[in-house]
Amino acid sequence: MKKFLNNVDHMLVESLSGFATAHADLIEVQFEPTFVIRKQKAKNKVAIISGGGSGHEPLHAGYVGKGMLDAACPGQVFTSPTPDQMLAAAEAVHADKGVLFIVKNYAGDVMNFEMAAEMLSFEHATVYTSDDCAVVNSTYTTGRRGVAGTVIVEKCVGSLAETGADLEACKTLGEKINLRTSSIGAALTSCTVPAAGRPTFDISESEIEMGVGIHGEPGRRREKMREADAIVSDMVAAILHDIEAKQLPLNGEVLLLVNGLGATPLMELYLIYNTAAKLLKEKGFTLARSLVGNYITAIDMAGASMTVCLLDEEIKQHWDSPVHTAGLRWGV
Amino acid sequence: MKKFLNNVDHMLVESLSGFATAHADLIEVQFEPTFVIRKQKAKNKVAIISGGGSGHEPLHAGYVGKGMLDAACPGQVFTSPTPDQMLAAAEAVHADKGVLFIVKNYAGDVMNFEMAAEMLSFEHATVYTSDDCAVVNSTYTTGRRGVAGTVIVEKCVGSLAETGADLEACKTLGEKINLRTSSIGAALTSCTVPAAGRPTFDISESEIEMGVGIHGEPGRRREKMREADAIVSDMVAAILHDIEAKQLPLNGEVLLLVNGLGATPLMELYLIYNTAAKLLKEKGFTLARSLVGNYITAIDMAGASMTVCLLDEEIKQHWDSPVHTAGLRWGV
Amino acid sequence: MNSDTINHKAAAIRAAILQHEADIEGLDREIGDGDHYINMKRGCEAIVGIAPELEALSAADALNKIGMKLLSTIGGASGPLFASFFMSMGKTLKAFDNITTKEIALAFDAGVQAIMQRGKAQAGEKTMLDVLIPVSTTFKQLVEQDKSAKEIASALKVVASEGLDSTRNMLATKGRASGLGERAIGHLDAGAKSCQVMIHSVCDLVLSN
Amino acid sequence: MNSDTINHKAAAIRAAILQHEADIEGLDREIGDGDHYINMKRGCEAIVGIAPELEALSAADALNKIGMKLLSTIGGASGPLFASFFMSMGKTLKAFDNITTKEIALAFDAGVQAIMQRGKAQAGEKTMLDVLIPVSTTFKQLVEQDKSAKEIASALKVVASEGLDSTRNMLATKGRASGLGERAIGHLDAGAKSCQVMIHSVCDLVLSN
Ligand SMILES: Nc1ncnc2c1ncn2[C@@H]1O[C@H](COP(=O)(O)OP(=O)(O)O)[C@@H](O)[C@H]1O
Ligand SMILES: Nc1ncnc2c1ncn2[C@@H]1O[C@H](COP(=O)(O)OP(=O)(O)O)[C@@H](O)[C@H]1O
Ligand SMILES: [Mg+2]
Ligand SMILES: [Mg+2]
Ligand SMILES: [Mg+2]
Ligand SMILES: [Mg+2]
Repeated sequence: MKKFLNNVDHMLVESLSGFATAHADLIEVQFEPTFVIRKQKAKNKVAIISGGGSGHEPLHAGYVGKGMLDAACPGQVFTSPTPDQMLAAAEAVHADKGVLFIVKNYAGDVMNFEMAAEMLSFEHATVYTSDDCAVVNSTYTTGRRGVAGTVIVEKCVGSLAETGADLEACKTLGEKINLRTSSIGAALTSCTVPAAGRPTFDISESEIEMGVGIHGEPGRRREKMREADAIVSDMVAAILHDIEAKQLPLNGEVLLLVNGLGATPLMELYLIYNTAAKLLKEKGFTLARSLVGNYITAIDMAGASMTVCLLDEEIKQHWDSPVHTAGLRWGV
Repeated sequence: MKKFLNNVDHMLVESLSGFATAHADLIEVQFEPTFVIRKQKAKNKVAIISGGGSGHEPLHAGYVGKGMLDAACPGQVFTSPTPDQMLAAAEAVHADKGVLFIVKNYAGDVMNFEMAAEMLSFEHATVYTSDDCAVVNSTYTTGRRGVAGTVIVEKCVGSLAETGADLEACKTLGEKINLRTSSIGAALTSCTVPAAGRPTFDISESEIEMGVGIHGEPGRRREKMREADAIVSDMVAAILHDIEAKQLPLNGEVLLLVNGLGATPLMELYLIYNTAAKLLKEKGFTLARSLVGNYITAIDMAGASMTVCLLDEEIKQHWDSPVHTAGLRWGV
Repeated sequence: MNSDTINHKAAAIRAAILQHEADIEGLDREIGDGDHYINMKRGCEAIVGIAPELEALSAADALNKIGMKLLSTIGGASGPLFASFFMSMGKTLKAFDNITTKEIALAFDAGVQAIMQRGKAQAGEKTMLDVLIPVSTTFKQLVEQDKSAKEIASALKVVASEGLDSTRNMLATKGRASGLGERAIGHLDAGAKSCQVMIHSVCDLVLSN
Repeated sequence: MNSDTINHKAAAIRAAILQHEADIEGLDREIGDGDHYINMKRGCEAIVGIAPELEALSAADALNKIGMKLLSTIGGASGPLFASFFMSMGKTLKAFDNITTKEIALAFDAGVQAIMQRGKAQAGEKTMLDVLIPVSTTFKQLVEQDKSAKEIASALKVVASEGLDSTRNMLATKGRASGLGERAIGHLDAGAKSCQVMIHSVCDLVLSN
């Protein structure tokens, strides 16, 4: 393992301190417990709080700011944060209209946020994101994982909250977007968790992991490495299949997010985007919005995920509204 | 080599096509010859054109748009573009106030832009960027290389041009910023040029390349891998030494850019930023502006570069002004 | 049981977890996300770190405090689960004046129930519960049968190991590995391994007395 | 010389470059950026691709056309340099009605001068010029001495190889390797290698006639 690193145990604090200094105009970082809040506390709105294991930067701390999150709770690398972080963050940012937690659907995140919610004295609700269609939803599993769709949920729910909408409305929008969003990931290499010091999985030059999550968990299948178009076509097919299974329309305007998992050059992401956009157009979709880059990563994994969100006027409006965070910025 | 790739020969076209689709609201891509221009041609301003080998994305195509470049000419991977590209781009974007080329100081880029300039019928000038202080400037070398400082030059000169300033003024600002900017890079791994199919250099788990450029050229020195603080401290020292050598002030406001070379997680970049910011503050500088992320890459290299630009009111104003490109966006 | 013996056990557990780093870390890498060992280690260090505070407390309060400390230290899936276990154990023991092996068995069972509730999981889902549920069942039975502490410790070690082994051929239907389908088969569960290691270390303490 | 023999030579050069892929590519990886082989290949393919167009032209015009084609095809440092070489050769030959080995030597020399001007470089800077300058000098001398084409070809092959070898112990003061300082010593220059390969392939054509 080769990383810019002093001591694994201090990595998170050092990195968050750098984040705090670099974006001192925008956010504030607190330690013990650890959470990130906007520099300017918002007033009279639902407080939107997310969090999860670190290693997915810019998610979530990079999305704290006007138009998106009020607070983020970063856990240890790939380990969900602890309830005291959520409680302290909620205490710091609640603004008399309740607290909405946005939680990626992983056992750890779910349970820690649940325990925080049970201890919380403010009105609160939770949106669980579960856009990863690599994992089949069934009563026999913990259910689908939350991956890159989370960024879209955070952006749009953050926008709605900014209008003064109530807790129920924010939750409803979050759940609608989650339902209308499907993602799938493919990894060319494993990531290396700093504390572990070596790659989470071994993979040869001629293999890929299809349906991989964002923690270096093995994917659904180990497949033969193929040319990009073949991989992309399988990814698009999985997403279309998911949209169909959810009985949602296979046409209309979509947001296509091609997300890098950490070590994939932008040139490859745009190449993936190119093929995916063509296939979606052929199918009858309109590419109304796009996002290409590293928005939710798996440390240093070479790989990419693809996310399709079926837009409607409400989602589009909240996607387009001004946002000013370290990781997403427009209109300000 | 494992990449999202169909055919090495088509990679650039496929990737640029994806870029064109994803940012159709912002830019237009032309082929044969290849160049990228703004969707809305600017009027009555100096046309700012840059270009260089591909593999550094988002540079340069990612910086085409309002407030920055009028056009970018992407060459093959790590190979400077050819003069016909610059001529066609100039033809497409010139707006009666002349053309300014912003060129990173590499033999290939210099000669190709020079030949284009010789053939150009419009008024023109060229700013060469040479911020890499790893290479000692001497009459016996081609001189310092242009690296991440180029982003700052493109941003600020682009902003000045937007005000209607003339060619001379744009060139003067570009040269001032270049003089006031110092960069240095460190690589943990090599990059892999797709056409070559294997890493440009071999490097062990216990080594780093110090003073590396953005093309996988070997750096100035092969060094022992050390903890991040030791590496960062050497990088800051090299930059301070350069500022001193240029007889510029070792205090005042600076912009600190910590740039990822392609495969380095944001978490590590912020950790580097944290230490660099501390050291610069101790030295007496004020961290007035910051940028942390992948802004000029070396394909899939794990590594980072650090850039310090000594600000003044003019540079600050042009750094802060609105910009709307695929790679940098604020104020719009 | 008092807080002294609790600290003693915590130190033993910590040593045992550190000793099994490779196993525990490796298992979570195979079908999880590779952080379970470091999570366990962080939890153990935190508990050993509050030993002086725990000394001042009753066994019930000490266990509750351990649970709360784990809750704010471990994170991940295992954090709330182990936290729930100890908080529930503490709460159960609080009702008793005199704590004998029988009360401990009852509290252990309450802890396991708390894990099941928090994680909405059963036996057979390839989790720590596949060690904890059979251990708890046997524990209660042997106490009913008035077995000696050493007899119980010996027996529980066997049951814990069997429980761990049983996870090998299970499909995972809870936790991170549940995304893997058939691919999880053939691997032991990391959380089950930690539980087996912890139970063995505590039983070994009893056996060496 | 006519455009037919030019196409013949271009095909031979292309074959020779492809044959030396490993060497050329490896050298630019060692102290450059690894693209020199692919640049050369792209240039060669482009020239072979316009063979039909070249056929219709005089030798002088064909060489000029080759230069222009290379200019818009290769890019990098070598693109404008090889382009300048051929355009300058074409321009020089344009002045002559009858093209013999003597005129070719003159044109070659003009081409080398054009490279020196474009790249602001001299001999001894670890570039392609360390092959081209001595080859040009010897070429002119041997023509003065009225040597036969075969004698000249044999001699130039030797000079080209010596020129290439001479780059090994040079510091690079031009091109990408100039950032490397002492580290460039011990490596041959990639552009010098391409030139040696191209000169050998053309000389071999002459020798096999
Ligand atoms: N719902 C659940 N019920 C019981 N145990 C669970 C549940 N989910 C996960 N586990 C246990 O937690 C272990 C993983 O813990 P850990 O690696 O620390 O957290 P994470 O899975 O969040 O990375 C699994 O090996 C399993 O034994
Ligand atoms: N100024 C120069 N004068 C002569 N030859 C040069 C000069 N700069 C570079 N070269 C030659 O060009 C070669 C590199 O070409 P190439 O790899 O195609 O371009 P780049 O260096 O832009 O990647 C070098 O090996 C050297 O021989
Ligand atoms: Mg985890
Ligand atoms: Mg090059
Ligand atoms: Mg885990
Ligand atoms: Mg090269």
